[in-house]
Amino acid sequence: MELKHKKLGIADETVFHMYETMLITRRLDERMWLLNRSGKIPFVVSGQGQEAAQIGAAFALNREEDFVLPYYRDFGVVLAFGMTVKDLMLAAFAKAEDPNSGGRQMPGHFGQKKNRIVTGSSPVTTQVPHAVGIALAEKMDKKQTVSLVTFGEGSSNQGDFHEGANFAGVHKLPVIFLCENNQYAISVPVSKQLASVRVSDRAAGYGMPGYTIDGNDPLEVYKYVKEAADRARRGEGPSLIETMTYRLTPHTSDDDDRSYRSAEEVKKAKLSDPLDTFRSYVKEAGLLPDEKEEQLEKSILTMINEAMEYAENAPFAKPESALQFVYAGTEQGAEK
Amino acid sequence: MELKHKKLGIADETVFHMYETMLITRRLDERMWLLNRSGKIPFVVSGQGQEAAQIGAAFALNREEDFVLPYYRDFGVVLAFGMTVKDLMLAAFAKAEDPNSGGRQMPGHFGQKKNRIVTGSSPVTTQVPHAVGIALAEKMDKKQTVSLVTFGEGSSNQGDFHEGANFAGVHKLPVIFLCENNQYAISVPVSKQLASVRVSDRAAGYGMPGYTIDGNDPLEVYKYVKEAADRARRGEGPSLIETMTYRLTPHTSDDDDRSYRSAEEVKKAKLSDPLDTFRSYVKEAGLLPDEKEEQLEKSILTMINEAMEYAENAPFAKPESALQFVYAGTEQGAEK
Amino acid sequence: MPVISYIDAVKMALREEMERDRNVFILGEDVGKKGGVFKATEGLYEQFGEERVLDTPLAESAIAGVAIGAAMVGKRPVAEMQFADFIMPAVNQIISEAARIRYRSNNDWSCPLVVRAPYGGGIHGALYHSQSVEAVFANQPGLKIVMPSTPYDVKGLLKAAIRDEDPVLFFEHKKAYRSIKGDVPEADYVLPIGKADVKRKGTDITVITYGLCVHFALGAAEKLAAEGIETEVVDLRTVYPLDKQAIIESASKTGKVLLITEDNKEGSIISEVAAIIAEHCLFDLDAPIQRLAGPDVPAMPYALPMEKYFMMNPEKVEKAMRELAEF
Amino acid sequence: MPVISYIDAVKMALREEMERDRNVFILGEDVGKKGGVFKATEGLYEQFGEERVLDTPLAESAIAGVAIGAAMVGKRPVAEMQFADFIMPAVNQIISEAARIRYRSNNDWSCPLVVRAPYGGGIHGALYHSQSVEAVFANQPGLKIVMPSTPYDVKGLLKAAIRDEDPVLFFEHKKAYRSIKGDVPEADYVLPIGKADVKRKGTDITVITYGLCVHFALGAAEKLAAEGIETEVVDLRTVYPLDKQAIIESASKTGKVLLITEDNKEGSIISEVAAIIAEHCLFDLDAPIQRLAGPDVPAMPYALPMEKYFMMNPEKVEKAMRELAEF
Ligand SMILES: Cc1ncc(C[n+]2csc(CCOP(=O)(O)OP(=O)(O)O)c2C)c(N)n1
Ligand SMILES: Cc1ncc(C[n+]2csc(CCOP(=O)(O)OP(=O)(O)O)c2C)c(N)n1
Ligand SMILES: [Mg+2]
Ligand SMILES: [Mg+2]
Repeated sequence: MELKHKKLGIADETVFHMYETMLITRRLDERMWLLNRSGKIPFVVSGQGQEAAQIGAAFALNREEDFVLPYYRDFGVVLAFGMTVKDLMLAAFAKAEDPNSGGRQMPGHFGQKKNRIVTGSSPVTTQVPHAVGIALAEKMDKKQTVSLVTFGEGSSNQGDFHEGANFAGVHKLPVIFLCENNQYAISVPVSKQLASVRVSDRAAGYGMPGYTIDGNDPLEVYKYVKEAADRARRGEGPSLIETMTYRLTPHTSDDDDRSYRSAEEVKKAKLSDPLDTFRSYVKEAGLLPDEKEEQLEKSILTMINEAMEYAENAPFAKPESALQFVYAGTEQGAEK
Repeated sequence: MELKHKKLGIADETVFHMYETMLITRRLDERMWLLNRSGKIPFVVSGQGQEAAQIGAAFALNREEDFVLPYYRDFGVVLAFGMTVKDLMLAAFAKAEDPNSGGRQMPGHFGQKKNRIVTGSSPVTTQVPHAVGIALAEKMDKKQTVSLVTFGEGSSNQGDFHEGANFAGVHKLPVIFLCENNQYAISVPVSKQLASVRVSDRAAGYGMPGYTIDGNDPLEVYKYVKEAADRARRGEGPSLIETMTYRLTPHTSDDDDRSYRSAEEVKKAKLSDPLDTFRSYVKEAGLLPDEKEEQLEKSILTMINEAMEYAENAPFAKPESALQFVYAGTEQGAEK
Repeated sequence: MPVISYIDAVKMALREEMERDRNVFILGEDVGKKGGVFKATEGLYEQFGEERVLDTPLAESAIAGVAIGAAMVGKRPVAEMQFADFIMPAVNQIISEAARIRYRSNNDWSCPLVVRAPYGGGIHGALYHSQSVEAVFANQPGLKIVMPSTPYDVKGLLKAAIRDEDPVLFFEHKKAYRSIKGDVPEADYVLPIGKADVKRKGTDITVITYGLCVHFALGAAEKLAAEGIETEVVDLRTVYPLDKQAIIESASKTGKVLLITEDNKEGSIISEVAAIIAEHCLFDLDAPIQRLAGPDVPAMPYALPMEKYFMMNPEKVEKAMRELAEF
Repeated sequence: MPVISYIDAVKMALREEMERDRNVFILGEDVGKKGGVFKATEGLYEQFGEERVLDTPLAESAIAGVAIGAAMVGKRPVAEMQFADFIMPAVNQIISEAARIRYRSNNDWSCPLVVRAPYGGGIHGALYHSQSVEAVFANQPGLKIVMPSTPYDVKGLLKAAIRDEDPVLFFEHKKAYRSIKGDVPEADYVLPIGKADVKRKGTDITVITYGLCVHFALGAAEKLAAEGIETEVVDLRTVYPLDKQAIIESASKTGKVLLITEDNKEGSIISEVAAIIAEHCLFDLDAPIQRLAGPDVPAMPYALPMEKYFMMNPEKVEKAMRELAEF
């Protein structure tokens, strides 16, 4: 049987690189929880269980040219797009050097212009029309870039999802709407969020193709996002892709999920942990011999340790720098 | 061949009453334009071409118990729900006795509690979640009432449509979402409004049935709205019905539609003017002998004349009554 | 009288009102099974069932809009916005609809709605979980905005808000939730919306403020009192429409006024307070009207040093009071 | 210098900026083929094509949000809200996003966006086509709000807004559109955002206002001048953030200040102006700071007598100026 990635025309080293990025994503995420639970960082929002969707999608894009508008769980997306572990540690510790916000925003609020990671906020779904606007601008300039915007299934109930998707549909803009359906919006299960069975049922209402796919398989996600990107570049407009995942952690470090879901349910979901299944895949494909794996884990551990140490010791922004950058030309600080 | 209304189980006198209401709606609307063009009233917003949808929908409901949340073109709906020609004339002249707003709002901003016509505003689509909230309240109280909310196809692109429809779908609420698709949102044709082919394509995204039907046939509209109301009363939740119509007049008395659509297009649409086709139907059904028709036209003319005269001579609200009713207990006027 | 926390006063008021009137119901994100992200509605889902404590889809405009619809036909909805910062998608429903329903229908319809939302900073919430949003709404006749400072006021004012015939925005300071405790009667009582409350009488200077800052002012007032400076602390409680009379009275009495808000300064609640005083008590003033507020930057940063720099605190308040007293 | 109308100045500025910079584009409801419901964009669709003059779906949050996205990658979008009243669905995008993009990204991203919207009453537009909405936004650092009074200012300020590196709300008084005419150079020029303009020098009283009311004040000033009372008329032009220095200067000079807005009084732009004066010029004042504004009711009614009662007009302004002068 031909291996799936071969069928999709993905090179071996790319698959390895996908696995590597996924592993970094997970190990970094795990470390964040440790740092939080040991009182070193005040807040964590986590993407465990959603890495396959993130990595599969990001790798299907042109990571030198396309834009991503990630949401708060998207370590995988931003790492694939060039943000470093150190950058993310700096954000976790809220240090001045944090490229996302200089320590102004909570972790998970990504943004890095040089990597075309578009600055995001907390109110969910506001990024959806932004992705559409970026696509519009790029199309005006006859560029071939695509915007990928991600969001949770709960967030697909916001008006901005509807308005943005319809706008993209009318103007046939190169946008990929990627829903990471992890079954919950904080405590509210999908059955109380969505009147439709699937988020992708909404695509027809915006004149775009919609797909619901296995979000635990990065290659499956790659395939659909790649096709969507190709369509977009051919001028055939936007696509909606819903990746079915599961949020393996509580909503954030402030949440206790035992009040609204059972331990069994979470345990069962862990059986299809995307990291495990993808690891099996790359192993079976012969791309991850044991010693290479060991080495990989080790180098990631080192990278995370070094980043952590750097970030922990890095300086905070000066208190009064809170006055900077209200408007252009306020480098000297706004008037008090 | 059995007559359509018989097949639907609609009594002859109801069909006549539907025609009568439709005729009043049209004649009143025409009079409003005359009054506007002769400088007697400053503003008209018109429903010509959409009467069949309005009348068909309203008559399919329980007009003693159900709630309607009409939009500005819905003379037909509010007349069917008990608002009088005099009431509407008082609104057109902005007189104190206007039950909609005491002359505070523009014409077309309906509201009359005693007839369960829910007060509306200008920002489009805000009424959609209200309809959902009313249905929720009625369901909590174990009542059997249905809420009918209407809106244009352009307005179905607002976030409030999406959020309201999804809420109703999740909670299986007795709401009927009736889109009067008249092909234009002011100057913007449906092709630039909607990415989907039909508004009803959106229903699946809210887990409700969706239909696109002939909005020029009041009996067809009756049928679908009746079925939707029955489903709603059985606890089976909301429905989305898109009625295909055409806006026969400019957007409002302030609009000149020649800048964005051709006279031919309008002329062509007039060939399926719902008033004409329904008139033919009731005539063929033997429900409108010539003398009865003549008499009907005459009595409507009289009714409109009297209402107009009354309204024209009715007093305005006192200037300082602008201070009343900001909060409960401000009958004496708000502080200046 | 039991001593309870600010958030327990919220919960107590909600429970008692739901027991009193079956038309009262709660809707919002995570308010049901989870009992709210701050636990303000804890236990209510169990007691009143999911029909009266609704976990809604994640859509604030629908939360407000659905609540408005229900209120128009006789319900008493209490809508929760998970954070005040996330009220923004509901602005159209609140301003264009709730605030105008009575007026536009010439008193035919009304909208007895409460929107609760936790606001305020100092909890490491960064730009979008720390904001004061009252100034956005404090220019809309038809709305009332209540911002209580103590558990006692929370209970009495939240009950009054639920019974009010008009829409009320009820902003609860999230840093006060657990840090502020006080006596709260178990009995039923309401406090008047639209009335300020003199939390401390004094003759030398007046501090007018609301929310968490009331506590900073009261603390500083004690210190100043030890030095013989008597501060009058006026708690606005309702920040819109303002209690002009109470403002004018206290300002005229001491002639030295310090206004405090945690919000940005320009265009804030205290700007209107200053304008009222300047209009009515100019010749009674012995010092310029002082305003102490957050800096005019979009919102509070996450990193602790910057957050502290922005956030109001006892030291800043005491310093400003002292300066005014010495003027 | 040709004399043109206020709305023609809008159109001229748009056209010139679109000719100057191919990144400038327009989006909104009916702005294309129809040229806007007020005809502010007339002819631009024909000149620049539908790619740069987009008729959007009826969805204000998308209009703002899409414009923000485009602005973040280098475009200069000019979004039209058909009426200022209908900006409310876009509040979340404007306040949570546009205003905070530079700050939250530590200057990495920016949002050079213009949102144009016709506001104001006296045109028989009733509750939802007459409103002044600036107070909703005039408390959000990161935003600028420009409200010009004359065709000359319209052109210079709209051009400045389009070239500005940050988001600007540009509110145009719809009653001024055709009723106000004035000299407008054909040449390119910009006027500084953030600066008030003394439209008339005077020594006895100061009137500070903006928009249509500037004309009422200038008219009344002429009448009073005939009686020997010299009025200084300060046109704020930018209502957020305010030009404190200009306000303080004029208030200190005359010592008698009347503030005027067409908006409701409580929580309005002039409240902040009053607060600034009360903070900085208290001892220079010879009279209480007067505010003349619309009544605190939700919005202007439709029926003419009630509309007139609400709406600001030359008579009300003259009366208030006279009273202040006589104080
Ligand atoms: C407008 C808005 N309302 C509420 C919140 C609070 N909130 C943060 S995340 C979240 C749930 C999001 O659920 P979903 O979209 O499914 O994404 P997930 O967290 O499950 O990945 C909520 C309610 C918010 N951030 N923004
Ligand atoms: C939120 C909002 N934006 C803009 C407007 C201005 N406006 C009034 S009607 C209209 C077009 C509505 O089109 P549609 O929904 O198709 O209804 P139709 O008028 O065609 O019946 C617009 C843009 C408005 N009333 N509300
Ligand atoms: Mg989710
Ligand atoms: Mg239409």
